[in-house]
Amino acid sequence: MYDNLWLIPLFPFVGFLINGLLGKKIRNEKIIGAIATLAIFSSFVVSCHYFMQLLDDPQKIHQVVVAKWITAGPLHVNWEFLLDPLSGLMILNVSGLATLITLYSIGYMHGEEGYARFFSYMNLFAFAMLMLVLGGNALVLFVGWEGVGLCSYLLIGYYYEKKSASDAGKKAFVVNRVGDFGFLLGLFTLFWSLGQKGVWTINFVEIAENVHLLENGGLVVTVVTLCFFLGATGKSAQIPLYTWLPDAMEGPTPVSALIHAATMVTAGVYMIARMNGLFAMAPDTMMTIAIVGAATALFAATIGLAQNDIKRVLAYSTVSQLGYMFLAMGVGAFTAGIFHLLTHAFFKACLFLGSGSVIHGMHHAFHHAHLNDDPQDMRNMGGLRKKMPITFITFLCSTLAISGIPFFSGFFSKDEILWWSFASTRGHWILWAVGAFAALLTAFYMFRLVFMTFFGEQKTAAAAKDHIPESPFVITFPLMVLATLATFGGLLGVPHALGKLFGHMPNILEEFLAPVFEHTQHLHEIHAHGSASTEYMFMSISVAIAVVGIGIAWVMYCKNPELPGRFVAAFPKLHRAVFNKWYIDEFYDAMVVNPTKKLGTVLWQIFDARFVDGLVNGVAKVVRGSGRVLRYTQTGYTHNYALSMAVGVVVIIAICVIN
Amino acid sequence: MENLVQTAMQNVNFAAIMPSLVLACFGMALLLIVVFSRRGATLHVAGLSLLALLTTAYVAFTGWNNLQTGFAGHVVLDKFSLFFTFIFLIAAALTILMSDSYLKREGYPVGEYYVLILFCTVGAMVMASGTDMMTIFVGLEVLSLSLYVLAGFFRGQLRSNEAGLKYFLLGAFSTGFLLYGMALIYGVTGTTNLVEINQVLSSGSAISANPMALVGMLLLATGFLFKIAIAPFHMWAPDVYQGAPTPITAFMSAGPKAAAFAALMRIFLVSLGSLQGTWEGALWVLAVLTMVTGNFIALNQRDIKRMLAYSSIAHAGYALVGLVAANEIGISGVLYYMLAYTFMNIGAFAVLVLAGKKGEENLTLDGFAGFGYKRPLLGVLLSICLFSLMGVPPTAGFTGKFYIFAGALDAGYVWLAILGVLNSAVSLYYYLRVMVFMYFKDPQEEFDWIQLKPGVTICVVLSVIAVLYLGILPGGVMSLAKLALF
Amino acid sequence: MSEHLLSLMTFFPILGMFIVLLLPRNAGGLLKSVALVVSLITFVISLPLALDPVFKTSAGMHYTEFAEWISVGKYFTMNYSLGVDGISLWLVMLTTFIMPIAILSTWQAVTKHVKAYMAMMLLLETAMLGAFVSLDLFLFYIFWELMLIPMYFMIGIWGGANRIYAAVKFFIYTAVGSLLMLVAILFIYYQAVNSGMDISGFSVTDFYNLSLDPQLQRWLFLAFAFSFAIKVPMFPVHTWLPDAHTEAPTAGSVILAAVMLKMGTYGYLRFAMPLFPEALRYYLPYLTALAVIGIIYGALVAMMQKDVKKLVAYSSVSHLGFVMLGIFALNTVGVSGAVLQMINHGISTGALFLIVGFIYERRHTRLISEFGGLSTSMPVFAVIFMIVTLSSIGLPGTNGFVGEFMILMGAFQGELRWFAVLATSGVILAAVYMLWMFQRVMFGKLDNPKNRDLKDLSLRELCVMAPLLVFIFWIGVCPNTFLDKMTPAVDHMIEQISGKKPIVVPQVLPATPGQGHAAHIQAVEHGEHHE
Amino acid sequence: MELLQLIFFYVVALVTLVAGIGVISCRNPINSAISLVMTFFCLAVFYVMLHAPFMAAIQVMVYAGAIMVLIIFVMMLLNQGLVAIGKHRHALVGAGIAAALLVVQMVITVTKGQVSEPVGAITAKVVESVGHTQLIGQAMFTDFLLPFEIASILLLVAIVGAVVLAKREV
Amino acid sequence: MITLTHYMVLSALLFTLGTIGVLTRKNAIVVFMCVELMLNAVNLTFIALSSHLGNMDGQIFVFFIMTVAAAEAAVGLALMIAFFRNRESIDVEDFSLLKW
Repeated sequence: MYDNLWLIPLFPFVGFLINGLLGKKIRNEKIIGAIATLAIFSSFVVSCHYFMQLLDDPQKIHQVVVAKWITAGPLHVNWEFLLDPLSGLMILNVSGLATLITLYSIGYMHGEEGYARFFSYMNLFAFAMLMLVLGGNALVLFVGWEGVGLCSYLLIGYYYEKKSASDAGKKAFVVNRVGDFGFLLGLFTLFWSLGQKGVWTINFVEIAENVHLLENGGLVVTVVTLCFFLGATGKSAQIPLYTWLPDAMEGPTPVSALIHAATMVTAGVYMIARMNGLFAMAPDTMMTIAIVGAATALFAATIGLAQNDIKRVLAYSTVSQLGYMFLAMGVGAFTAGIFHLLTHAFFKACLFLGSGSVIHGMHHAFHHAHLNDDPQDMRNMGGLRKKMPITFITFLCSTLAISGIPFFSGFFSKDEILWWSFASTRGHWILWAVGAFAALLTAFYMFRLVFMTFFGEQKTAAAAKDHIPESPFVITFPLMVLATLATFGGLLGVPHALGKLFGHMPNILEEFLAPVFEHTQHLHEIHAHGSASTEYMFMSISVAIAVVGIGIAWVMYCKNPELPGRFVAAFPKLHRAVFNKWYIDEFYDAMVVNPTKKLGTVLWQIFDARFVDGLVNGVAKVVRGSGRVLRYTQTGYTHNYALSMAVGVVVIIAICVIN
Repeated sequence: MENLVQTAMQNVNFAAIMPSLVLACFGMALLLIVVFSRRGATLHVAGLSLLALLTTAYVAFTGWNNLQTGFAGHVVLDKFSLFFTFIFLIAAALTILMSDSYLKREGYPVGEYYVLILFCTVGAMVMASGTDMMTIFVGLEVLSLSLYVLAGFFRGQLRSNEAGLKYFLLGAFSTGFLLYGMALIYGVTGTTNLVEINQVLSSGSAISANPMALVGMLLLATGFLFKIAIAPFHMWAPDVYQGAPTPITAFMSAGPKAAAFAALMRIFLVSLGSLQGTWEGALWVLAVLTMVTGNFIALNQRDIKRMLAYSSIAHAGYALVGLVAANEIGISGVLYYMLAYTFMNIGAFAVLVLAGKKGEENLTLDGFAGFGYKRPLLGVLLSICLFSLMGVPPTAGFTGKFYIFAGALDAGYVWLAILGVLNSAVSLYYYLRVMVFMYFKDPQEEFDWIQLKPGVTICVVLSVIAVLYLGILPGGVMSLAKLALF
Repeated sequence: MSEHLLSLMTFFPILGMFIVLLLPRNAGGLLKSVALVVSLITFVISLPLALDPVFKTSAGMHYTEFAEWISVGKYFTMNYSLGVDGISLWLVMLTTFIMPIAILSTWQAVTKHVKAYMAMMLLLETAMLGAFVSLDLFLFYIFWELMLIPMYFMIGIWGGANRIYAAVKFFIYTAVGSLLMLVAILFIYYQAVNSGMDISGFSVTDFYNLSLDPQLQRWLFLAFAFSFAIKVPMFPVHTWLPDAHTEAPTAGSVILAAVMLKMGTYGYLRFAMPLFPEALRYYLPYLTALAVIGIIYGALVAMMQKDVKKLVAYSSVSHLGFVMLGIFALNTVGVSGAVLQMINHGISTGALFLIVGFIYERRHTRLISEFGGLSTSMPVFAVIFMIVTLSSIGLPGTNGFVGEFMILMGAFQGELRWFAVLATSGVILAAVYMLWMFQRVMFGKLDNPKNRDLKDLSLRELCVMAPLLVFIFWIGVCPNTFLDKMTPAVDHMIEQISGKKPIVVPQVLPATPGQGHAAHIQAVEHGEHHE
Repeated sequence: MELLQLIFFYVVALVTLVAGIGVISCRNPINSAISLVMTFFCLAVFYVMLHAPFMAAIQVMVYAGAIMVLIIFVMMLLNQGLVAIGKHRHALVGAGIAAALLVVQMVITVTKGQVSEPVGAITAKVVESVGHTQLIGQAMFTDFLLPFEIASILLLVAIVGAVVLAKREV
Repeated sequence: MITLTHYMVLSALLFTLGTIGVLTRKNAIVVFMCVELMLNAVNLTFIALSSHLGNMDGQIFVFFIMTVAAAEAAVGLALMIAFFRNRESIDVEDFSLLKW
C-alpha cells in the first residue's frame, strides 16, 4: 500500500540531478525553474496521496524497507521509511512549502549567476529533508540530517565569491557538526544500551517498543537524550549552538525561508518528537530542554530588538520561535510543539518571502539608481505599504500570526505552548513567565519591523525612491498562499478550551498525532491547578501581552520615531551589547575557535616539527655526529692504529680474565 | 733412514691438498710464462689464471663428497673448507675479471699481479683447510704477504705505497700477537694440532680457568680478527682499502676476510669449543662494536671506496654475529653470508672500477651525481649491489642477514640481533646516499670515459645475477652451507 | 587458471615491467600505454576475486597456492604460500583498482624518465599485491620491504623540492620498524620450532596456534606493532608521512595513501593482533589512546597547514587513526568498519591527492594562499572536489560516512567507550579543516590573475576521477556489497584475536523491498481524548 | 752448578733486556739495529741452554746474518738520519700505559698459567744422544711436511713481491 | 735452577718491549725491527716450551717463524723502498695521506 513511499524523496533528487548535471546546458531559466518546481511538486502530490491514504487507514504506523544498507554483526541498517501521522504531516509541510518557495525563487533568482545551481541545490535540499522526515531509523534520518546541513552549507555559500557568505556556510556546517557529534554519541549510547538488553536496533519503531527496557529516568537514558538534544540544538539553532543561524542570512532569501525558517531548523524538534518515548523517560533532559528552549526564546528575542537588517530580525525571531517549540517539547507538549512547528513554518516562510519581496524591490530600485545602499537595511525603507500592497498585506497577516493575535495561527499554537508550560506536570510558572515575556518582545520587534518597513516616511535614497515595484506574480502568489495558511492554519489545533466555545470544534491535530505520542500521553496530564478557567485567563494574558507589545512598537516607531534614539542614548552599553548579539560570537571565537587554531599551530610547529621530528632527526643527528667523532679516531697514523690494537688486546684480556 | 721416508710418505695424501696444489702449480707455471712474456701483455695471463681457477674449482668440486685428511693431521679437505675454497675461487676469479682493463688504465700491466692473486688464494685455501696451527699460520702468511704486495702494487702511487706499508706494519704487529697466542696455547696443551688441542682442553675442567689458555686464545683471536677487520683491530682497513688498487680492495674484503673467518671458526669451534663461555661474550661485544664503528663512520664518508671500506667493517660485524651464535644455523649462516657478501661487494667495486678515471679521483659521492641517468645499466647494477649490501629483499644481502640473525635468535641472542638490525638501519643512510647522488642529482659529467670492457662487465653482471639468485632462490646454496659444517 | 590466479595477478605487473624496460627510452606515450594496459589487465585478472561469492559464506583462505620455496632442513623453511580471505580481498581489489588510475594520472605530470617511472609503478604493484596475499611471514616480509624501493625512487626522482630528505626519511623510518619486525618474525619461528610444533615454514596460520608466554608476547607484539604503526602511521611515528606525501609525485602520493598505508593496518589485523592476543589485551588501552590522539592530533595539525598536500597528508593521519580505532574495537562492526574505511580512505584520499595534483599541474604551487575562487574558473573541478571533500568529511551517502560510523559505533560497543567519545569529536574537526581548505581554495574572489585562465578538467582527468566518484557513492549507499564478503573473515579474525565469538544478530523481519511492512505496534485506537 | 747457571741466565737476560731497550730507545736506527743483533745473539745463547743448538745456529745465521744484514743494508740505502722517538706526547703516554698493562698481564699469565706436563719423549738426553738437527729434520719431514712445503710458496711470494715492488720499471 | 717460568717471563718482557717499540717509534724500519723483537720473544717462548714439553713442535714452529720473518723482511723492505722513492721518507707519521 505504501510501497512507493520512496517516490517522495526520489522526485526532487531527480530534479537535482537534471539541474545539477545539465543545468549549464539548459541555460533557459524558465525551464530550469519549471523542472525544479515540478520535481518538488510531484513529490507534494505523492505526499498528499499517501497522506490521504493514511488518514483513512486505521493503522497509522507503516514501515517500508527499500533495501539493506549496512549489515555487520548486530548492526542492521536498512534504507527504510516510516510513515506515521508525524512524518505524514512533515512531508506535506516540507514538500508543500518547498514547492511554493521554489516557485517563488523562479522570480526572485531571476538573472542570478548559477541559476541552475541554485535550483539543483533547492531540490537536493528537499530530497534530504524528505529523507529526514521519512527516515525509518536513526541512520536514514541522519542521512537527511546531514544532507540538509550540506545543502544549507551550499546555499548559504551560494554567493561563494563573497567571503562572508562562504564563511557563514562553513560556520553553519561546522556548528551543525558539533550537534551531529552529539547525535552520533546519543545514537551509539542508545544502540549499546539497548544492545545490553538484547535488542540491537536503531529503528524508531523498535526503539519505541523497547525503550521500556531502559531504566526510567536513569543515567543512560538521560545521557542518550542529552546527546540527542545536543544534536537538536545544533540543527535547530538553540543555545548554545544558535550562532550560525543569523549568519546564515547570507544566503538568498528563499533559502532563508525554506531552510532557515520553515523546514531544516525544525528538524531538531521533529527528531525529539520522533523519539518522544525515549525523551519522556528522562525528566532531567526534559527539564533541560524546556529551560534551554525558554532561554533561547527570550535571549534571541532580546537580540532581535536591536537589529536593523530585515532578515536578521527574522532570523533571531526564528531562533526565538524555535525556542518555543523546544519549550513545548521540554514540558511534554509534543503536539503543541509540532503544531507550532507547522504554524511557524507558514508564517515565518511568509515573512521571509515577504522580506525577500521587499529586498527584491529595494534591490531593483538601488540597482536602477546605481546606488550601493544595503537593500536589506530597514533604515533605508519605510512607507512601502503603498508601493507593495500585496507584500504588505501578506506580511502583516503573518506578523499578526507570530505576535499571537487571536485567531491567527500563531495565537493558537503559541498559546498552547505557553499554557502547557504552565499547566503540564513538567511545567512551571517561571517557564511560562519567560515565554510570555518573550512573546511581548516578539510582538514588539515584529511590529517594529513592520512599522519601519511599511509605515512612516520613505527613507529610501531619493534616486531610488520611485523605482520600487511590486513583485511579479510568481513571487506574490506564494506569499498569498502562505499568508492564507498563516492566518487560518491555527484551526488545525484549536485548544479544547476554545474548541468547546465554538461548539465542540475538535483539536484535529492532537487526535491525528495521538498514535505517535501514545506512549507519552501521560505527560499531558494537567497538574492540580490547571483548569479551563485558568486556561482562559492565561489566554487573555497572552492577548494582552501581544497588544501591549504592538502598542509599544507603534509608540516608538510610528508615533514618536525619535524615541528609539533617546533610548539608545540612555542605555548605550545595553544597546551596544544587544546590537552586537551579546558578544556571543566574539566569546566563542575567544574561547573555542582561536584556542583551537592556536593549538593546531602549536602542535604542528612545535610538537610535530620540533619535538617528534626533532626527536627523529635528533637521533639521526646523534648517530651521524657520533660517526663524525668516531671518524677522527682514524687518524691515519700507523702507531695510533697499533695503539688501538694493543689497547684492544689489553682491555679484552682484562675483561675476560677478570670474569 | 728408510723407515723415515716411509713414515713421511705415509703421511702424504695429495688428495687432501689437491685444489691448492693444482692452483699453486698453475701459479708457478704462470710465473714462468710471465717471465717470458712481452712486457705489458697481461691478457693471456689473466685468461690463464681464470683457467687455473676453473680447473681448481673443478678439482675442488670432485672432492665435495670425499672427505680427505692427510699430512699427519695438518690438513683436511672437508665440505667446510671446500665451501670456503669456492668463495676464494669466486672472489679471485671476479677480481681477475675486473683487473685487466684496470691495470692497463692505471699503467701497471704486470703479470705477477695475477700470480700473486693465485698464491694469495692458495694461502686462503690452506688456511681454510688447515687443521694445525702451524699450517694455518703459514697459510695466513702466504695470504698476507701476497696482499701486502698487492696492496702496495702501484708502486709509483703514494696512496698505494702507503696502503701497502701500513698494512704490512700492522699486519706484522698482529702476527706477533697471533704467534704469542699460539705459543701460549701450545704451552697449555702441548700440541699445535687443532683436534688434539680440543682433546686436551675439554678433558680437564681446570683448564678453562687457566689464564694462559684464555690469554692465548684471545691473542690468537686478535690475529684473525685483525684480518677480518673487527674493531678495535679494524683501523688499518679503511686506509688500506682506500689506497689499494680497487680490484684488490674488492678481493681483500671478500676472499682473505672469508679465509680468516674460516680459520677463526675452525680454531674456535674445533679447538676452543670448551672455552665458548669466554669467547662468546668477548665476541658479542666486539661484534656490536664493529657494526657500530663501521656503520657510524661510514655515514660521513664522501669517498665511495672508503665508504665501502667502512661498510665492509660493518659487514664483518654482522658475520661475527653468526659466529657468536655458534650454533649450526649461525655457522652455516656465516658461510652463506661470506659468499653473498663476496658477490655483492665485488659487484659494487667492479662498478667503481668501471666508473673511475685514471687515478680514481672521481670516485666520490659528488663524482657520481647523475650517474644513473648517464649510465642507466651500470646505475641499476650498482643499485642492486647496494640494496643487497643494505639487506633489502630480494637480494643476497637480505637472505644472508636473515640467515645470520636467525642463528643469533635461535641461540637466544635477541639483543645482538636487535642491535644488528638497528645497525643495518643506520647503514641504509649511507648506501642510500650513493643512490641519492646517482639518481636524485643532476649529472655534472657525461661519464663518457667509461668503456664497458668485457672482463669487468662480465664481472658485474655475474655478481648481480648471483646476488639476485641468492636473494630469490637461496635454498640450494643455503643447504650447501648447511652441509658444509664440519 | 584459477588455482594460479593470485600468482598471475601478483606477478603480471612484473612482466609488464620487463616489457616496459625493453621499450625504447623515448617512447613516452607507448610506455605509458603499456603500463596502463598492464595495470588494467591486472585489474581484470583480479576481478574474479571480487565476484566470487565464496567469501560471503566462508572465512577461510581461498585461491590458496602453496609451493616449497626455501627449505634448509629444520633451520628454516619458507614456502611460497598465497591466499586471500574476505579482508585481504578488498585490499587486493583496491590495489589493482587504484593502480590504473594512478598511472593514468601521471600522463602529463611525468615528463622525465618516463620509462623508469612506469617500471617503478609496476614493480610497486607487484610488491603491494604480494604483501596482501602472502600467507608466509617470510614471503610477506620480502614483499613488504620490496615496496620501499620503488617508492623511494619515486619520491626521490620525481618528487618536489625537498625530495631527497623526504625519500631518505621515508626509507629509513619504515625500514627501522620492519627490521625489528624481522627479528620478531624469526624469534617466533624458533619459538615454534623449539616448542616442537609442526609448522610448515613461516606460515602465519600455523603461528596463530602458537601459544607464547605472555611476557614474551608483549615484546614480540611491540616489534610488530611498532613496525606497522610506522607504516600506518600512528601518532607519534607519523612524521615521515607529511614529508613523503608532500614531496612525492601525484601518483606516488596516491599509491602511498591509498594502498601503502593500508599495509600497516592490514598488518595489525592479519599479523600483530591474532599472533599475540594476550599482548594485545595488555596494550589495547595504550594503542587505542594513540589512535584517538592520532585522530585529533592529525586533524588539528591539518587545520593549520598552508600547503594543500600537507593538509591532506595530515588528514590521513587522522583518518588512519579512525581505522586503527575500529580495529581495536574488536567487534564485527568496528573491524569491518575499519576494513571498509581502509578502502574508503584509499578512494577518498587517493582522489584528494589526484585533485591536488591537478591544481599543482596547472599552477605549480600547492600553497593554499595562492588559490581562491577556483570555482569560477573550474566549475566541474569544483563539483568533483566538493564531492571528494564531503566523502573525506564523512557525509552520509558517501563512503566515508559508512566507514566512520561503523568504526565509531564499533568502538563504542567495545570496552574503551570513552575513547570513542573523544574520537567522535574528530568528526567535527574533519569538517573544520577540510571545509576551510575548500573554502580558501575554491571560494572567494578570483583575485589572483594567475588563476584566471585555469583550464577545467580534461577528459583524461575526468576519466581518472570518475571511477573513484562511482565508488564514493557505491560504498556510501550500498556498502553491503563489500561488507557481505568481509564479514565472515572479520568474525573469524575477531574470534581468533579475542577468543570470543563476536555477537551476530540475525536480522528480524527484513521485509522484502517494496512490501509495506507493518510494524509490530498495533495501530492505536482513537479513543476519546481526555480533557 | 745450578746457581752458576742461574747467575748466567740472569746476566744474559739482563743483557737481552738492555739490548731490547736499546732497540726501542736508540735515536739512531743503526744503533737500534746493532742492539737488535745483540738481542738475537743472547737469544741464541738461551736456545743452547734449552738444548736446541740447531735453533741457536739458525737464529744467528738467519736473523743476525740474513735479516739484519738486509735491514741494515736498506737502512744505508735509504740513508736515514736521526729520528726522534715520537712527537706526540699523548701517544707516548698511551703507549706507555698500554705496554705497562700488557706486561703485567703477560707476566701474570705466564706465572699463574698452568703449562701442560711434558707430553713428548724428547728430553735433553734424547737430544744429546740423537742429535738436535736430526730430530728437527725428522719432525720437519714427517709430521710437518705440509707447512714446510707451503713455506716454499711463501718464500716464492716474498721474492716475487720484492721484485715487483722494488724494481724501478715495469 | 732455571725454570720454564724464567724464560716465559723474560720472553713476556721482550714481547712487551717490542710492542712499546712498535707503538712509539716513527721510523718504519725501526718499527719493523721491533716487530722482529716481538717475534723473537715468541720464539723464545716456543723453544722454552718445546724443551719443557719434550716435543719438537715448538721448535719447528720457530723454524717457520724465522722463515716468515725473513720473507716479511724482504717484502716489507721492498715496500719501504717503494714508499721512500715517492715520499723521500719512511717516517710512519708521513703515512698520512689516507685517513678519516
